[in-house]
Amino acid sequence: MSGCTCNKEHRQDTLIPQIGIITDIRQETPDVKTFRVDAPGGGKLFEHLPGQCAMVCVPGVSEGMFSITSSPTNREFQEFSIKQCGILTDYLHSMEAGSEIMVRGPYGNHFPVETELKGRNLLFIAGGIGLAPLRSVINYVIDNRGNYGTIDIVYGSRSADDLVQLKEIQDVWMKTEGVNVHLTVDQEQEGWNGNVGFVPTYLKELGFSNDKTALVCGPPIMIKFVLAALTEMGFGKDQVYTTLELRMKCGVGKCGRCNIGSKYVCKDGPVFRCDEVDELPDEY
Amino acid sequence: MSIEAKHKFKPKIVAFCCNWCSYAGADLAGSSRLGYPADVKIIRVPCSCRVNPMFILRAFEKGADGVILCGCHPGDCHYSTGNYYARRRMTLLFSMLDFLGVENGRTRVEWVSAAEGVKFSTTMNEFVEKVASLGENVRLGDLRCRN
Amino acid sequence: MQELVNRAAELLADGSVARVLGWKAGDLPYNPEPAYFKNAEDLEQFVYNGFCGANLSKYMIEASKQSGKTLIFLKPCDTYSFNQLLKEHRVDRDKAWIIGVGCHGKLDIEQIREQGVKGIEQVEEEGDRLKIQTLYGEKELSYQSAMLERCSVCKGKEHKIYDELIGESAETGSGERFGRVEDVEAMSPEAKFAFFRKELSKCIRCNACRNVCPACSCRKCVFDSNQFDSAQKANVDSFEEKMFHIIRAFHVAGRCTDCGECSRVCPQGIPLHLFNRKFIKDIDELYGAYQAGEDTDTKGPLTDFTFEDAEPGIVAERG
Amino acid sequence: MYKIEAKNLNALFQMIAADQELYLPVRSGGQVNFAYWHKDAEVDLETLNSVKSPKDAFFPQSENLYTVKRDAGRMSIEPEELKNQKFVIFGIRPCDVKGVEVLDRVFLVDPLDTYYAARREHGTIVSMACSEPEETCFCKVFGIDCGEPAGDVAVWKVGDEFYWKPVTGKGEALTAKVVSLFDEADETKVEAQKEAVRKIADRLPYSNLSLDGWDGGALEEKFDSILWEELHKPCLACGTCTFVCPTCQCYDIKDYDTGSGVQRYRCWDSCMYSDFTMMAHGNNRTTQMQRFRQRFMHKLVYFPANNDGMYSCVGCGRCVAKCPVSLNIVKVVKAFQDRGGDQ
Repeated sequence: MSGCTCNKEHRQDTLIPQIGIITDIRQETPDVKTFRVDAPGGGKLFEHLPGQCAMVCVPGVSEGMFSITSSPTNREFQEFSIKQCGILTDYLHSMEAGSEIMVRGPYGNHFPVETELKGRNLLFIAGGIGLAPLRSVINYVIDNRGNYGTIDIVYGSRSADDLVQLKEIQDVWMKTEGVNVHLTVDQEQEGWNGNVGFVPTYLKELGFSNDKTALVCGPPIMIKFVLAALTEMGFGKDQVYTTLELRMKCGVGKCGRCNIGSKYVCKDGPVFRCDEVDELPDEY
Repeated sequence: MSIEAKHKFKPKIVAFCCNWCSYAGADLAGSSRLGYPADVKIIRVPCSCRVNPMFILRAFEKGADGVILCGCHPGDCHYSTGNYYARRRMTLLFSMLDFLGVENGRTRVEWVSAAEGVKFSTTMNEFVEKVASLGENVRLGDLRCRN
Repeated sequence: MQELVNRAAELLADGSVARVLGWKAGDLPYNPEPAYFKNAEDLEQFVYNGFCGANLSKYMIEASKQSGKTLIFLKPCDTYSFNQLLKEHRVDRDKAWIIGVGCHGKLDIEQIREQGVKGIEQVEEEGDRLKIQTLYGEKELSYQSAMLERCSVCKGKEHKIYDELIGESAETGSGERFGRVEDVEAMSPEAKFAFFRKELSKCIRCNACRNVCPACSCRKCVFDSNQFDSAQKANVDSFEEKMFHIIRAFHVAGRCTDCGECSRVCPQGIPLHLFNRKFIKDIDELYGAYQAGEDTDTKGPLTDFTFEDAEPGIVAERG
Repeated sequence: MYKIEAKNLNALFQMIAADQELYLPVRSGGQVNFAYWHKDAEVDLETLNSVKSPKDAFFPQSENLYTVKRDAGRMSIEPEELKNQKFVIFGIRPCDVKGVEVLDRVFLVDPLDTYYAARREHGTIVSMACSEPEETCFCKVFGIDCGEPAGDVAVWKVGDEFYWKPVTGKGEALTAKVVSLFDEADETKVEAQKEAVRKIADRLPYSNLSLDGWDGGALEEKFDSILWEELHKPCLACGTCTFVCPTCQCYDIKDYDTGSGVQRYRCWDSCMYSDFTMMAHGNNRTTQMQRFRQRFMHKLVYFPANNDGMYSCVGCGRCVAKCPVSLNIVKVVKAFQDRGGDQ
């Protein structure tokens, strides 16, 4: 029908990706690489908010939801820190700078950096690749330093070699005023003179006061024990934010995969406050 | 299809060749300068028995007009008995394809030893001719692959 | 039926078995479901009638992993499936207490509906007649006309494996097992192609045929594996539906007991047994008569060979 | 209201199909499914329910989303053309019309699914009232009147006559095109038929099913019930119930390499499949019990929670008729009804 306008709008269907260029690949750890993605003409593919995700697709391989690890305050490009653990990520790890990929998004909600978190003291707790979504917030907060109180970052990993974004942690975060970084690794290791022990244990040793808001991300088992530790330290459920991860395909709450209770993690998440998580059925 | 067009039709053939015999047979055919049509694409397999029925179907799916499997003569399998199993499997598979209405000239099994360069060449020529006479494979391919 | 319930209750009571695997009455006259029964109270819902067509042997795979014995009711043709699973070490004989139940052929609700019966309220089996009360009046059908296709080619009333037998069986076979296969074989390639195109284009890839099949007991099916290109999930093109059904039939060739569950469960009524019977017929003709599930120790035809086997060229030769 | 004699239906179909696609119940290979009309098609308006629901017309089992081509090392994305031709879907039953309404709640909410929206925009629904409901029907439970279908045009079959009533603007437009084949009619016979079918609906075995306690707020109580563990036992984990269902809308997005490009298509998927929620780091629903529970919880609790209490089940009875092991939503609801959630 000639009068039909839908084909024009159609180009904007949220399921259709844009082409992006991988302009840089950084090997963070033996199994994590950070991919810098630019729009073909330079600049960012889209704007996002801290904690949001995007679908990264390799045609003929698969597509997967990854959190955007760069901060929205980065005006030039977006980054994804990706751990090699499946078919798609294997392929991504074999790619070289200059290659094209497809990206669609941004999807989901974000950490409430401009509302609930504003003016608060923040406690970031991350394990392993769990730093990826939090890094976006941390850099956002650092770039808008005046809007937030004290910042504590507790970050742990299996070994010193598995700490993601170590360079940025040491060169930027540690040097920013009012930011305290606490690193820990799971096991003793030569050349490591920092703390040794699991994140939840270390957290309790550090003993933070409950005048903070905690943002937690890491493997499910870590989150579980961190939440217990935080409760013990007097944190209320509404003072803790975390992210959920479920299988996603569409990204817009229609394909049904990430449905949990009446929520869709891709649309209503991935960021949930812990009292919201408690209302969900135990299926994540 | 007109007779003229039929003459012009060049079938795409996939040949699964056992590493220990037919693949060497193809080599010998080549080095002896015995010709076989360039439309025959050889896929080397460790044994004729390695060929899963899905391989054959996949070849058709992606646009092959004929699929041939070449292995060691019965009794000569590098792994003793592989080709005996392959023989049963392929017989049943080809029979099923025939049952579904796929022309039985599009599938074939031939035993070709490493010394039989001539046989390899004549087999391929014959097979290509046979498939060419059947025309394009329209019954067992994915339409999406046809452009 | 009461005899089955009594015996099951007895075996549960004396601890010989930990659970009973049978059929539970449904909420309509024709929809009993496979179920586990743990005590005499549960057994009140036990039912065994013409609609208990479901072959329970595949449930024994899971039951074999549980502690204690499971009492399982098998009809004569189900015992073939059980034997085959036993041969493939998928079920544990020591975990099963098999009661062979009598069978006079099982009913197919689709066959009943096909005969114009709508709004079924009640079904009574009276000898070789079916009396059906419906919202739109009473209907009477012959039992035989409402039977599952597989019962028309019954393998016989003999149970191939059991601990005890309860009830009488009757052979219901009157049809030619390979009749339909031969009909198709006699068609021209064009007609064969058109026939299967029509049948297979109905396929919705629900996987019911695969999931109900006692021979399809792989932990991970190749059609679910994202490692290969085979998990296409939908029949986007006519190729895919052929691929799925040929490969599925091939994977069970020589192991398929012809229990007919695939055709029974197909929501689109595709005669899936034709594929399996085609393979069985070829195997019988080329490699000697073989009935999967007849016993638990003979080698399957596709894991065996002879030096004199027919060459694949025979397919073209017999024309 | 208009009427047309059954023997003139073919002329009607021909006239509708002259300038647009016509999609209606067609018998092929012994089964009735919605298919495009052509002059040799065996139209079957007697069979109550098609095997597959008519949701394909708006949400096909598989559809291409876009194609990625690579040319000289550069990728390009060609979105699939949207439906841009008008079509009519004829003979949808009242329950299935409601099913489309459920799908609308999924695909037409922000962000709009343009593929679905284009089909909805171009499709005219001609619904058909039921005259002989079956024992598997329970649309009444969801407040659907099988004598009074929604849609753009409503049709009633009374004896050898079909009564035609345009309901919406779209319906009026279609009626204008074909009105030359119709006679004017009054509603007396239709009203009588409606009364008759409502009486039958009251007598259906499932019509007294109670959905008390099933709503958006019932999450915890239902989710934690021990009944699921028992109810799911016979489930084969096939996708029959989800694929014949008029409201199941879960889909998968997959790639197909054609050799000259990659087609990304979406196809129906089923929450009953073990790989539905499988991802690289694991699976959050590892047992069939969880997957089984998901389907019913979604239809009777999660969906109503997000959609003002609307259930995503319309009582068409397809799962009742087609489940290989006779499991279905009715048995689930009844089990909770009879035995309470926590027994």
